[in-house]
Amino acid sequence: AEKPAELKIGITTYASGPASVFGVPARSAAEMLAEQINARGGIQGVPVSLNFVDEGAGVETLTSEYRRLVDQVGVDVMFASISSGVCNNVAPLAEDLEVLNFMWDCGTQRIFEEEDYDWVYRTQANATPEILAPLLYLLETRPDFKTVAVVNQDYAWGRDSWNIFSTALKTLKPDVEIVAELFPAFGAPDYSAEVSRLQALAPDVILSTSWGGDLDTFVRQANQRGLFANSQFVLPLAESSLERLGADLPEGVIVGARGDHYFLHPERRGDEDFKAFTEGFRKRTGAWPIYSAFHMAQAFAALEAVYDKATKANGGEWPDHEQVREAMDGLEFRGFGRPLKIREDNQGVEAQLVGVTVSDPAYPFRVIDKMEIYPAEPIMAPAGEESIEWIKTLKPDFLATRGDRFDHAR
Amino acid sequence: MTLNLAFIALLDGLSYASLIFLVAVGLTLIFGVLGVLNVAHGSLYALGAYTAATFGGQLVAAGWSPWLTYPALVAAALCVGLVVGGLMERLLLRRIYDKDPVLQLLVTFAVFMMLENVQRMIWGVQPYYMASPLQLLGNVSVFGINYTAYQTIVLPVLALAALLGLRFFLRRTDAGAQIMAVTEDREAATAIGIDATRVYFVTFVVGAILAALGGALATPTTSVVPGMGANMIVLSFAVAASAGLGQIEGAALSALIIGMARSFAVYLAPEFEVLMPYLIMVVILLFRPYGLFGTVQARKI
Amino acid sequence: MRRAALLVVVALLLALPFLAGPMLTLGTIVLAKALAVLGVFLLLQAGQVSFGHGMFFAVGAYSAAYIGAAWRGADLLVLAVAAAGLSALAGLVVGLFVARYRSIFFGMLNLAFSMVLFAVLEKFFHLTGGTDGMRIRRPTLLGFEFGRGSFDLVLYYFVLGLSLLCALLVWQYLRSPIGQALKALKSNETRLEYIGLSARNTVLAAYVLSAVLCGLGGLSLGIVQGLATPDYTFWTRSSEFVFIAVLGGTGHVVGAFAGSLVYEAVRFYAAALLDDSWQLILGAVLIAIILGAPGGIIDLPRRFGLAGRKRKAEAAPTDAAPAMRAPYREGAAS
Amino acid sequence: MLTFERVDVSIQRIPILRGIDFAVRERETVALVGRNGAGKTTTLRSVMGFTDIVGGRILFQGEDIARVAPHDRPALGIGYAPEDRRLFSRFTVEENVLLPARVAKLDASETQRRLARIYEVLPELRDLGPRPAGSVSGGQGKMVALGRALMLATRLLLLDEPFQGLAPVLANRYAEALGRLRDLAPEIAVIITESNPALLRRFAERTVTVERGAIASDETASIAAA
Amino acid sequence: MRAASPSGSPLLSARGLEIRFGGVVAANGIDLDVFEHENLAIIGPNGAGKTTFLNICTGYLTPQAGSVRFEGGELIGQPPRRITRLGIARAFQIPQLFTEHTVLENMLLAAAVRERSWNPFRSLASLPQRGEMLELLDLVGCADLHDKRAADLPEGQRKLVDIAIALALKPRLLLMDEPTSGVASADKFAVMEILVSALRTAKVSSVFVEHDMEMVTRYASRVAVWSQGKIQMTGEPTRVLSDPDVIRTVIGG
Ligand SMILES: Nc1ncnc2c1ncn2[C@@H]1O[C@H](COP(=O)(O)OP(=O)(O)OP(=O)(O)O)[C@@H](O)[C@H]1O
Ligand SMILES: Nc1ncnc2c1ncn2[C@@H]1O[C@H](COP(=O)(O)OP(=O)(O)OP(=O)(O)O)[C@@H](O)[C@H]1O
Ligand SMILES: [Mg+2]
Ligand SMILES: [Mg+2]
Repeated sequence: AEKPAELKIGITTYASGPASVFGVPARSAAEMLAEQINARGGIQGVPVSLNFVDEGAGVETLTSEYRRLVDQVGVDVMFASISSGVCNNVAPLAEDLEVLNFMWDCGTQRIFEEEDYDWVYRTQANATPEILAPLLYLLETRPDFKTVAVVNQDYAWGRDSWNIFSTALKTLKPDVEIVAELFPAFGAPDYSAEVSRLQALAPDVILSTSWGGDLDTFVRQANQRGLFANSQFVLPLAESSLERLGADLPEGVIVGARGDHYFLHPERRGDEDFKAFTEGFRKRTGAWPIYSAFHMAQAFAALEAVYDKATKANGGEWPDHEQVREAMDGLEFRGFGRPLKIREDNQGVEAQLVGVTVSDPAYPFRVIDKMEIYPAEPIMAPAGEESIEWIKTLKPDFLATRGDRFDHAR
Repeated sequence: MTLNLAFIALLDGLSYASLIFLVAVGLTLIFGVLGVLNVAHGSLYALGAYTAATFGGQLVAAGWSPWLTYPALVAAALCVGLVVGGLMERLLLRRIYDKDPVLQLLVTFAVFMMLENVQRMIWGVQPYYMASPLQLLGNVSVFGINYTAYQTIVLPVLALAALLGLRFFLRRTDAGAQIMAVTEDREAATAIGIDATRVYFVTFVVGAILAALGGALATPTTSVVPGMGANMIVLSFAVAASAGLGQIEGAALSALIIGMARSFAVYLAPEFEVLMPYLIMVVILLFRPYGLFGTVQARKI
Repeated sequence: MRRAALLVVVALLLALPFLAGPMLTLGTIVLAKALAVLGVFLLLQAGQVSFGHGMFFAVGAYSAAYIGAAWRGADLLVLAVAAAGLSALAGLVVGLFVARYRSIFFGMLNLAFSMVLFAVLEKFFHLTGGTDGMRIRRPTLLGFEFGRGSFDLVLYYFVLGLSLLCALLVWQYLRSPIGQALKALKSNETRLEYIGLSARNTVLAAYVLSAVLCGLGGLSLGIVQGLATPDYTFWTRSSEFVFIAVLGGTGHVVGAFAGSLVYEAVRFYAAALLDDSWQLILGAVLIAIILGAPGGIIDLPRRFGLAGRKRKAEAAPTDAAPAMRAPYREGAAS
Repeated sequence: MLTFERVDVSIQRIPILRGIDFAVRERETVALVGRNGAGKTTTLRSVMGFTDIVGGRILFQGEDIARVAPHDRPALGIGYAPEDRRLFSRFTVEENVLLPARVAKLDASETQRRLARIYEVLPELRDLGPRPAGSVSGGQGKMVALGRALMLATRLLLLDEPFQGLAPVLANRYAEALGRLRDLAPEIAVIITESNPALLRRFAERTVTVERGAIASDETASIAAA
Repeated sequence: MRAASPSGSPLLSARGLEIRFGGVVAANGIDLDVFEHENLAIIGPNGAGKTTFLNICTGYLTPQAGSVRFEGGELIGQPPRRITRLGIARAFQIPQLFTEHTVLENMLLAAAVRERSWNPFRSLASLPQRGEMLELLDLVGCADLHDKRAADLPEGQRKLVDIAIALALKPRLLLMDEPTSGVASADKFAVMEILVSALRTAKVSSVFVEHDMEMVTRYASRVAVWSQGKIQMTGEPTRVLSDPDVIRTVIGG
């Protein structure tokens, strides 16, 4: 096909509402990456252009906007979205409109387990490995715990992630007692009651998959009242809160990053492109990149990779949309972590990085140490299987799953 | 649940109730006097929080004594209440007092949306936080459970002070009597020399200051984030409606009930925690259709 | 003159698919919401503001989801009838509780009920799909299956027909004695009782009707989106309906459509233009309309002297409405 | 002291008063009579600033009253007892009577002096004092409204249909009260609207008749003759 | 209309009504019968409990003791709408109108409820009772106001429209609370004249609270005198109005 004047990308992200703590950094990352790509001459010589949609504007506006971008602006690819709810909405829409859609950040594992899609791909992992990795890490570092409590936000992610975690725990370590399942309201300003109850119970482990302001509030209130002293905290999404929490997050907390990314990634931190990204980002926004920014980078990496591959397959000619879609099968690409692969169910296969917090004089906030990067395949449900059912079939030898250990090199 | 735990739950409920009371009482006041259900009340809460975090943060960063963050909280609330509340009343609400109340609701909703946006333009999307007031006072220990003195002592005391202050103001002072008169009949009040326009202004600003103060007082314990106003406003609605309209004491009682219900739910039925305000509202209204303290003012026939 | 204007509008609506092309779905969304707004509009006639009608919206959408899941390829007509029936039932059950409440208590009790439903939909995620909601598969119409392009068109006309029909019904209802009694309730409930009519039943009848309208709106939007989510019962959605109704104007059924169109269009174009400042634009536009035309958008032509005939006083809401006021103010009203 | 100069008033763009033109002198009691809807109430409300005056002006002691904000007019010494009483039902009867003094920040002795005069004019208010104003009957409410107006009226008293709904005993007493007022405070000018002129016989020396928003006649002592 | 002493069975009979609000006793053992074809006037000083009596009879207030029977059926405990449907209509001391509707629409609504015209496909304006309602408005002298919004009426005319609404219900018993107070004296006798003769033709009994003794002498067939929640005396107007006690407490010397 003819090379177009530009490669148009539509991106849905949160510009308003609580989830904008992810949305806005991701947006900055996208703008930065687009500039860099265009500075390099574009993708296969075609510059990219971005069109953003605010997921916070409501799902009707979003679908209308989505349609407009595809039908009228004629975008070549959509990156949608952060919210799992929105992913559920746009996945069938993308299929209808026959537009390539990268689910660039949403985590729900169910989407590909319940439905087959031709045009929808996920350029990162899903909730299953993102929760199992911190659990493995916990079982490896604190194998002797007896009691667990959970404090999650009362919405889909909070419930689903607890479902994965607790199912795995019951399968792998049935003697553990779940002493409290607390689901405070999304955006709750106060966790006094939860903290008191947890102090009274003093569970060995406290899990929270909360994020954003909710996680910050919970951590601060818990820390102020000394809850960290007696319980091991597991916070699978805390990588995105580290810089904000500063010294309010104690040492020794297990944190995850929803994938294999971190601004001090042990395998990548020395690389030029990595440094260009993290430091460029910091210059641009004043903060280190968090996982949503890395997820955005992965979507861009996948886009570049798939156009390279499709162009090659097309004998050096610019591919049409159908050819690009075909090239997605088994696509391999690399963001700012380990290489990724698209599986036959369109799910991305991504390693997972977990570690514990330590202080580091070089940074005014906690950094992750004793990192372990888990390979993806062993900790995610195979294509075509339902995660929860698959977790129930796990055998104790699963506990032996190990990744590569890295200690923070000072 | 043992007695100890019940006591602990009581303490937790108290601090939470104090916070929502401070916000909801402003809403109730404005509603009672102006008849406007101010959706933007949530934004004033959020703006109070952001401003307090900024003021406090600057103070601490500039190396001033962290004790000064307390006056900074109050200063922030006053600023927001006077400036934003004042402008809102002067520029918008004043034009529509004689219009259908639903229209007033709509205007405040529009203001809410705009302020959410403005807030994001000024402060961005990253959560803010200002812990100095909390850390200064440290913890107290009750039955082996650590409590922050700020939440268990400062907040309830301030809420109580607000309650008593408002009661005194409305019942005992001339200004309070004027407010009550305007509340009932604006024209008749004007006919005896009351400047109803000013009363509306003052009431709105006081209500706005209370909302902002609620937000400012929340900053030491909670993250200031986009969308925090939207969450608070429904809760305030629930408190105001279960209290009975314009009922200051009612607002205190229903805030307390909702706060307690929430903290007891955390112990007894965590599943219901989120639902508690609504369940309580349903139950209260089913048994007392005009709210806890509300009375039917029978129409004269 | 007004009739002519109305005919032009209907003709435009019928021709929209040929004019707007890819924007057709926005049109369908506008109409679907207008249906729900019509329900809220109906209650506004009695001065009652519900902050919980999203619950019937959800009933409509979820009934489509459940029936679609149980019976693949269920027909759109069947879904519509089922959604109407189920939301009527839900409206009756909830209405029995809320119909005797007024002003803010009516609004808040509705809000509470819808939030309870919201929580139930999220909690029993094994049955309801939780926050993710449930898929609604593309239904057939009169036994015919449609592909995407043609289904968009079919759905548009279906929702257009449905909403025009409902608008006509509501319009007639409000002219009839029972509809007028509903309006009368706004100004003097005491007198209503003293002419021998139960204020509660008057509200209840309108409540059930409004639940059906919201149910049909929810069904329509659910099918457009292919999804029913608990989001539909969240209080923000319910208040959105109220705002659209007031924005459009409570003086005439056309207001529901005008409001819905303007609201969605402004939000859509504001979001397209400035994805991170749409709230500012939408808020400013809302305020401009309210201050410029307190009777709502349908009042605008009159404001600018465009309407030929002077409309009756009913067009403009007047100060006599104690809808959301404290009850003690009513004493002063008479 | 109060002069209407060709006053036009419209409500929602409908002309209600057309060219009202008359003057009330000091110490004078004027009856404003006319059929229902003639515009009596509207005339009084215009003095208080509750209507939009679209033409002409109202002078109070030679000054255009439009320059004084409605809420400042009572301070000029104008008391107004509206047709429909408009008591503050959440206050007691006594508080209703005292409220204007509190608003005007009268000192205690002045307040007591005026209160004493009010009780002298309206002895039955004493007993009603502690009752909530919302609970008094229709006629009792009229008395309270008069008492409240008297608290401020040092120059001009506007009474809108004060006898409506009063039992004859009370109406008589009310009329007596007005008579007493004229003796005690002759400096106060009074305008009374009334659709039943017979009751005014005893004290109104002048009758202004309003018809469909305009002055139809202005006669001195015509009622006494009738 | 000088029917002598009441005869036949009572239409409405109240026994032992008691109600107090805080310290105020507004009904203190009220016993009263209202007979067919009579015009009963209730007089009494302000605050005596006259309106309260009407409120009890129409279900607006529930007394602490006592009973009210209408054609044999108990009214206490029934809501106003039921009592209205039994045939008791009421006009109010403070007029109760649908202020956002026109005068005629106010009337038509009453007629529609009376006739149970609930067909949603028939508009209110086209009800067949339109002519009848205009006639009723004419009766109270408000025919030319029929398309005015009730909110825009002056007080006096509101009262008349309020009465017309009650008449539109075709009641068996009409209760009126100070029907012509606020109506200009030039008009009120004319209105009352027509009203009373209309009631007579339609065989409607009426009870009206009144402060104007001239109205009472002219139009009442019987008078009941209220005083501090009690009935001080009842009887034929001229006799009652010349009673020294009544003169002292109600009429004034
Ligand atoms: N809010 C309003 N909107 C429209 N017209 C009004 C309004 N208020 C009063 N009017 C009209 O103004 C005219 C004068 O009313 P006003 O109340 O002054 O009469 P009035 O002489 O006091 O009558 P009454 O003796 O019945 O009290 C009436 O024709 C009335 O219909
Ligand atoms: N709802 C109520 N709450 C408290 N007190 C009341 C209530 N209704 C009436 N009252 C009191 O009961 C007494 C009787 O009132 P009611 O209105 O029946 O008097 P009335 O005879 O109709 O007087 P009027 O001729 O002035 O209308 C009054 O003292 C009044 O204050
Ligand atoms: Mg008048
Ligand atoms: Mg009475």
